[in-house]
Amino acid sequence: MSATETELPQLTRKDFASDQEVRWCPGCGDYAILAAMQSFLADQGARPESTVFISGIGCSSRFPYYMNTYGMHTIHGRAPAIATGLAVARPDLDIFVITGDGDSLSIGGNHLIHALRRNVNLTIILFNNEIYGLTKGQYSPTSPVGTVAKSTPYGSIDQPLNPSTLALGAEATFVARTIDRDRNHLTEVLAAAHAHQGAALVEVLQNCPVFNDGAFADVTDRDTKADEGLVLVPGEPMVYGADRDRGVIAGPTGALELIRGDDVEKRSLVHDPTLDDSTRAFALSRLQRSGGPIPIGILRQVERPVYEQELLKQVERVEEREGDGELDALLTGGTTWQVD
Amino acid sequence: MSATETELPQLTRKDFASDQEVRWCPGCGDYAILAAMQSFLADQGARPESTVFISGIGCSSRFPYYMNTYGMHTIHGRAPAIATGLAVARPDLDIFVITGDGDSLSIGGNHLIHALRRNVNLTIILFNNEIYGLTKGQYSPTSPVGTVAKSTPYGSIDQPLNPSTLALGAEATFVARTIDRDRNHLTEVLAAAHAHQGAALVEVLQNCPVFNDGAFADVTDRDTKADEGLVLVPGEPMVYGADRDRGVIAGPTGALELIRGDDVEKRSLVHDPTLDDSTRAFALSRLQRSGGPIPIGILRQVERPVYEQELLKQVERVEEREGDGELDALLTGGTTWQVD
Amino acid sequence: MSTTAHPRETVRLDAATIRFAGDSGDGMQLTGTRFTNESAVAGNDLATLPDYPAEIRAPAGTLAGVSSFQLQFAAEDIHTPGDAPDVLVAMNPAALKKHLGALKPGGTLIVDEDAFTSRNLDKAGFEENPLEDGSLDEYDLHSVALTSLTMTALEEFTEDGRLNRKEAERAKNMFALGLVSWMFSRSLDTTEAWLASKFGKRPELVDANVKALRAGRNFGDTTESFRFVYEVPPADLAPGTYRSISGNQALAWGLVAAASRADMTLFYGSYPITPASDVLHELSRLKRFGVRTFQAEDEIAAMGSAVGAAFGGALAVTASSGPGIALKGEAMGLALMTELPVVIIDVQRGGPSTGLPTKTEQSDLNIAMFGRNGEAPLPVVAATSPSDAFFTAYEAARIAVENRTPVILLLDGYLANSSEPWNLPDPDALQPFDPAYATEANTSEGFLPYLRDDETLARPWAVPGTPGLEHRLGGLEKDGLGSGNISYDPNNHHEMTVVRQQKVDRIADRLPEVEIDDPTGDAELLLVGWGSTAGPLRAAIHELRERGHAVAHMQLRYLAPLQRGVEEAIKRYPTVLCAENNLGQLTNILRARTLVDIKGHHRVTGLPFTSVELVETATALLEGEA
Amino acid sequence: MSTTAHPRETVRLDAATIRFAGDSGDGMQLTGTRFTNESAVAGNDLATLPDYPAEIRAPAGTLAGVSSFQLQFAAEDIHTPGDAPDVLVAMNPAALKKHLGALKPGGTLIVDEDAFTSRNLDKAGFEENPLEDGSLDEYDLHSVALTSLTMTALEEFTEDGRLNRKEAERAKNMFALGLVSWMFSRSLDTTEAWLASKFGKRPELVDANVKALRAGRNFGDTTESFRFVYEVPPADLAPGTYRSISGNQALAWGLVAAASRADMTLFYGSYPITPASDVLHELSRLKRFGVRTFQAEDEIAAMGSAVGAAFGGALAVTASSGPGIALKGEAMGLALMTELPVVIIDVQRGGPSTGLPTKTEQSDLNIAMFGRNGEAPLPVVAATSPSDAFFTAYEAARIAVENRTPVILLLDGYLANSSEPWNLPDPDALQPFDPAYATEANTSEGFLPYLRDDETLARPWAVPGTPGLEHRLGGLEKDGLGSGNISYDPNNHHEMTVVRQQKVDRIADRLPEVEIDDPTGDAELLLVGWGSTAGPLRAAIHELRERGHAVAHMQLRYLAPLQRGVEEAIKRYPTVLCAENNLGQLTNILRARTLVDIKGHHRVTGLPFTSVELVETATALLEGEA
Ligand SMILES: Cc1ncc(C[n+]2csc(CCOP(=O)(O)OP(=O)(O)O)c2C)c(N)n1
Ligand SMILES: Cc1ncc(C[n+]2csc(CCOP(=O)(O)OP(=O)(O)O)c2C)c(N)n1
Ligand code: SF4
Ligand code: SF4
Ligand SMILES: [Mg+2]
Ligand SMILES: [Mg+2]
Repeated sequence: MSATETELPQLTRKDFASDQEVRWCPGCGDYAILAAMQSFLADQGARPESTVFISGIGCSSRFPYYMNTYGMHTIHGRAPAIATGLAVARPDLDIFVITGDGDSLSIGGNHLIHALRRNVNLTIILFNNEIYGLTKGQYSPTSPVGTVAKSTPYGSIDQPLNPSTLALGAEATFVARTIDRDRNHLTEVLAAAHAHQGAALVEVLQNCPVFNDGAFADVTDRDTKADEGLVLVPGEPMVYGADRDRGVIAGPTGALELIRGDDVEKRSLVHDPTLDDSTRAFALSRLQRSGGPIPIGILRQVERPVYEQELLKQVERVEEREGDGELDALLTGGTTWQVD
Repeated sequence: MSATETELPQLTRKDFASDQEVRWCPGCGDYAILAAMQSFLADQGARPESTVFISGIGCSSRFPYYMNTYGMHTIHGRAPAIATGLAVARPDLDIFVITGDGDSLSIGGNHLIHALRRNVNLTIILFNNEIYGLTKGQYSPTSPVGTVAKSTPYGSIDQPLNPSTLALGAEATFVARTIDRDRNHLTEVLAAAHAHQGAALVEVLQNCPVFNDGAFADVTDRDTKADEGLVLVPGEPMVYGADRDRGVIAGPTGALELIRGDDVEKRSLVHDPTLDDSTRAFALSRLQRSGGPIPIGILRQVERPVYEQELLKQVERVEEREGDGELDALLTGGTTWQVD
Repeated sequence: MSTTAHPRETVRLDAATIRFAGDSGDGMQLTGTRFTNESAVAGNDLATLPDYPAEIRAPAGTLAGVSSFQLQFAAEDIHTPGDAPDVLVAMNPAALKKHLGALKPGGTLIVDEDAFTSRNLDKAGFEENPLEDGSLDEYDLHSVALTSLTMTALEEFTEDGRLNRKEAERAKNMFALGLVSWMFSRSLDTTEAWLASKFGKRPELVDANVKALRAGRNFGDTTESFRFVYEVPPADLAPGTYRSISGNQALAWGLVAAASRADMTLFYGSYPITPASDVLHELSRLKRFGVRTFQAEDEIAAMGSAVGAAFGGALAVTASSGPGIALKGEAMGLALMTELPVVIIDVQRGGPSTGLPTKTEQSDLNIAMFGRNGEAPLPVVAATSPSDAFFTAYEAARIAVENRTPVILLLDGYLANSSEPWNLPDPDALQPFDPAYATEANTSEGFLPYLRDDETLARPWAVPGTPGLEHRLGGLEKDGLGSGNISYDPNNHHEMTVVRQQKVDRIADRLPEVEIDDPTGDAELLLVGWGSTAGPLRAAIHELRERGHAVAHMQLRYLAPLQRGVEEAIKRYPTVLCAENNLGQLTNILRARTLVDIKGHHRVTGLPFTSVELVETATALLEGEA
Repeated sequence: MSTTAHPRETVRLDAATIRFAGDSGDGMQLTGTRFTNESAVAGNDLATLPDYPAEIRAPAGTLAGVSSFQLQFAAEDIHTPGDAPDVLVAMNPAALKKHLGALKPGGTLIVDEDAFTSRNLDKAGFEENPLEDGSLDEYDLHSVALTSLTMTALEEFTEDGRLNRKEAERAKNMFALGLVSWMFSRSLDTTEAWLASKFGKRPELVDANVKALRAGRNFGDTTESFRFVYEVPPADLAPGTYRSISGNQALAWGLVAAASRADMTLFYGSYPITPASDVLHELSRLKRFGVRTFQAEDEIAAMGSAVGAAFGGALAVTASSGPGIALKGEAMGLALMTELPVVIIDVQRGGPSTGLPTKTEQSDLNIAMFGRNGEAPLPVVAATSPSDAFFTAYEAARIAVENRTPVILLLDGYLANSSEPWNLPDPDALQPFDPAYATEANTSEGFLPYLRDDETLARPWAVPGTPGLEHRLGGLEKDGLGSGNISYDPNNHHEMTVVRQQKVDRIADRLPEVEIDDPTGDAELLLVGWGSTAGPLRAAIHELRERGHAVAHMQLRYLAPLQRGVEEAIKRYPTVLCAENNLGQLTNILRARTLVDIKGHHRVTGLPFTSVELVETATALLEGEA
């Protein structure tokens, strides 16, 4: 069964699909993400044996079962920590973290921010359906104020977290948002995230037709998506709208402001996710709050040393300087004495 | 022992000091914060009986024992969650959370960000000494890269979290930084945080002479502090430097830039912590990263509904609409039948 | 239900068990619940067992997607949802495949023949169509075209566009319900009333469902294929007003009742988890009782928030299931050290780890007793039936508040989701209890927050806002003088450790003595159970006694401390058998206590015990085989 | 140490116990450690007991700030740091107040009279100066002006400004060490060498400290006040190369040795906590062995990171103490379900909750055995002495790797911080073990990750990167066919639950039979202990035998599964006494197993047992009083 190293055949999407029946509800956005991932990996020439999917708990976290790679369906919220241990032990692997909005931002918030600040080499895919799917429909940390759900029959009162905003607050080096229904965009963002050295957070707006249908209709429906979504293209002005007559400029207080008119292509800010300072990306992540469109695309993409690589380098430096450890020398180091 | 409600005597600092011997190391910055807090509460006319200090675990978290108020020295990292429960049960109380950099940003990071986004009415004082004091000197999530400490004899490799940046990423409504050694500033910031409706995060740069002496020498030493610290005054231009010839302007990418010259008073941005959009505050929190001064003062101060108040309002609205609950009616609601 | 009667004769039964099984989307839980209500209103005693997949909606037609609901209804006192069903309704091949094994030999089998397409047969793993290959000959098979009959009945709705085909098809569960209701001589009234209120805003749905329901009944009535109709007469239940109640609902209401009778604010901090979430859902609807619910960011925060709320004087409650309970241990220790009343609910499910989230188990007794660092004793109680969850919740709140201690309440997936008729108590008759907040200093020198009551060892509870009683609590060891101040003194620590244990132990002094069901007083075998095994054990004992065995029954609701009389009883009977849905957790505790060689019936299948298996084990013991 | 000799006569002792006590800032831990080393090099057997406050530096002069270090050194085989000290060195009134009670009647008491100022007396709570009020008459009191004598000795340093007064004063511990070394006829050589290497970069500090050390020795030699000097001859230790080692250090080295001998990468993910942090500190210094240490954001992440690293094929280890262990339960369950080898270390401290962070206790046995949701059996082992922590760590790693299971290793604050001479093993003699990673499919149909070894029930361990063995693990129940696929089947769940238990139980088949120390074979009493009580129990047994009692000793290092022979032994002896630093956790487990009425010696004072208390309890039992 083991593949010979010399001839690595081009794999197809099917090679990345496991034999397990996919068990999401009909119409669930998770299907599209799964399909995109399988094709993407095949297209990238990824190897199933060196690809690992680590997930938490939630509908979305069933993902690894459907991938014919190494994988672990772990416990609620802890996937980033588990993946960090794996990355430190095995920096040679290609590690994906699959998580939901509850998994990553409610119970798992702390592990997420620490994986991001450490810049562990993980591709983190956050399936944001703004609801707890698996436990049948409670509101989540991304649900808007006023959400009527199982545990909030009179409407939720908590200010939601914005995954991009939080990630930027946690020193993330790669932050992006994409949509389950836009296969091309999803694939492009996956590719960039995967290529990124360090922790990449990809938020996928994912429809849960059962408990939160249409949460992202604004940015997926034909009629509205051009006006409600701002597709970010590096090097291009931030222009949107069905008539491409809307744009974004920097306001006097640092916040971004919306403009409209014929000349928006010229006046709008040019998108640059590679800025070292994260302020602009942060400003973009706030657009929605002030009634602006939802930015779709890569908000931030910068380089910073990767945690496990630094760790290994340190080990290697020490080994070089001090010589490889010898048990004998360890035991007899320091004061010893002889009894005859 | 119970005070009569009609005559509330003006209390003094001593009235807020408990009978417990203070047990920090000689020279620890915690002493100054304690003294400032006790005086501040007395000056504010606070009542010991309605003031509560909730802390986690750490040197700093011993704080409540020294306050003659209600208090709880809880468990590591969980103080914001415990305080949230108390606030929901008792919105009438005046609740402080005392926490360390390890307590709030390492083990307690998730509870902190959730308390902030919910905007629970808590005054959170984060004693940042960039080290784990109580466990005798391991590096913390705020220790700079390269920190040589007990668990990092060859230097730390993790990118630190910046408390202000993270808080802004978590939708905080009040974010400030002050210094243990500057009693006046500390007191001013305490007053503003305390007056704030909602969650207020106050980071206090606190010296740990035993395990991390001089971590903030730049902003406390006479010679350097004017150049290394940027004292934020609302409504005033952001000017600093021993000769007040340095200032801050907005750069083209949204990041702040440093300027120097005679006219900095005119050219510098005017500080306004009340901006609804948090981008400017975020930009300020990044200043240090690009070699700029450390901003000292209130970065953000805006209003947003307070969690426990909204919760109570909802309860009251329901009680009004549906009438006060009756057990009898509860049990017999829905389908019942009679057996004779 | 083996009978020998003539076609269409009405057969009287003492009890019957039906299982509805179908795809997750087929509405089997609803169908079962409606039939339960019809039976309840008809005066039967009953018990139910819902069983559904861990996936929200596993793919249609697959084994993984099968959802089922079983109920037993009876003219007599019954205790379980029944062992093997008399009637199985299977809405598709997967449901048949999964549940046929349970059906009684010769039992009635109703299937939707429309669903037996080759695709569905394939998905369920049938090589041949069992409706055709004779493999079902031993059953009383009724292959009914449920789907097409429903569609036909609702033609007018699809034709005039009031319903689309999918909506119409979805009513097939009502057709099935109508048919089964007819079989058991049930009135459709309560279901029709329920449909009216449920779909009030869409009258076309009310009409269509009622139409399907009646069509099902009429189908039974007019076709020849059913030889019998059955009647299960009303049970001889105590007089009173009844309702049907599930364990989770009863639990929520018990908490509300406790808060109300103690005049306290109910605070409920929880993080969703199956099968505990419904308590959160229920309480969040009860805001009119002033309930403050808090969906925390995780279980640690939930437990922490409860500690904070308790410090503030609330009746503080948190709930979770296995994995979440494992996370709460550290904060439970804080509640224990600060001696604050908190009710901690564990709705147990299959473990370890994520285990079997939607299945029942009693395997968290160990973690409830021992899952905290250090010597950390807490009272532990367990509800013994769905409606008993009301009283157990009340009791847990009372013990917590009166003794200033966290209390762990164990429920399980079975009790949580199954329901039974409940003879409603008079709320005014619930004995009120008093938080007795401290309002004044308890010594001339000031307030000592740990100055204990001589008898109960409970400490005073002074809540913030009370002038003069300011004090600090914490998780470090305290001196024995009552101040609550930290002490590192060696002997003090030993004494405090012993005091905390005694405080829990002494609660037993104020509990009723344990009750033992042993009518003749000379039983050879004592059956011991705790919590949800009450029903199966009662059913087994009934059966054993019918077979002439003298057996006694002791069902524990208080697990720590044990009630007075428990150890004596165990030592008294020649043989003792402890049955639990785990590998012997209570058994070991009792063995260590009594040094009696208690035998165990220990199985974890994710399902409640059947009385058959219990009878078997007991019989083997009685006959000296085990 | 009671003797009748002439002034300045050299008295030979078999053993002596000294306690150094002073302010946290007085350097008592260092002084004790130095004296320990001198004694070790002199060939004594020895055992130490450091004891320090939970605060980093509680206020100078207060009781809370007292830090102490006790050691016993002997010409014979000893097992404990001694019960009551023969010599107490008290550097200030608070130290005297706190420790005088422990001093042997008539014992030698050395105090720094300069520290007995009215301010310090006040802080310690003395109303009168005990040096003057006659209250110390029953002791052999030596009131020495340690501080001023040190200052005088170092005058040249302060005068020429090489040291400031504070620095000079700080050398008073060296003066005290010099004096005590002289009393016990110790050479100062090792300490002088150590000072030279420690302060190498500040030669003035080397010189000053050496000067103070010698001044102390000379003071003893020249003053009249000391009537005796003592000599404790070398012990008859097995030949070999020795070093002094603490439990935490031994543990760290044992892990390094295991990784090295198994040719695996050692991954250590941990969050700091007293008293476990030193393992992290030690391992982070051992990067030259390729050790990868990860300071996680919390204990859950630490445990999680270990699971991840284990999945990747590393020798994965995590460590914590009580509160942190309570947090790891859920993730331990995942490791258990995924059957990945992880060593989980619990360096126990006083509980519950935050408890007594710097004190020792054995009260986490319950949480180690039962602190996870569901039926969640894990092997549990415990080290029995500081140096044994090396072998126990090695053994835990071996059990984990060979059986594909998390293993819990229990240490405690006492073993972690105390040290003993260690006859160094030959690393090459450590039996290597093999991770035996899967490299090929184990069936013709492909790789089945849960296809178990018939004997051990261990599953194959295929690590990512291995082509063709791709598979998914998880916390849900798995089918019994080896695929690792999810199964909700009722009987399967029961079987899997039983298999997981058997897998742990069967480890006993491959462990050595338990050893029982019963030279005559006819003991009336079996003393049972586990882990760190080995030393005190051995000392007590020695004493009991000296008194003519026939007693046997069984010290458990394997707690789950129990070794073969344990139950039989308990059933064999007429009386069994189990001594543990908790309220009876192992006792209860053994009672449930054996149904023997095992008696308990259960105390939690934050300190290891004294042999005196054990002898007392045992004697009472032997004489039928208990
Ligand atoms: C420790 C723990 N707490 C709670 C749960 C219950 N639980 C499972 S998934 C989930 C949330 C799922 O929401 P999300 O992460 O958004 O994933 P989705 O199902 O929406 O994809 C919860 C609360 C659990 N399994 N474990
Ligand atoms: C659950 C748990 N984990 C770890 C610890 C050990 N611990 C106590 S305080 C602390 C960190 C202290 O650092 P910080 O919060 O910065 O406070 P400081 O002492 O510096 O004021 C740690 C790791 C603990 N008490 N509980
Ligand atoms: S519940 Fe929602 S998120 Fe979960 S599988 Fe169904 S549609 Fe998808
Ligand atoms: S260790 Fe540091 S932070 Fe802690 S009390 Fe001492 S000086 Fe203060
Ligand atoms: Mg979700
Ligand atoms: Mg700190």
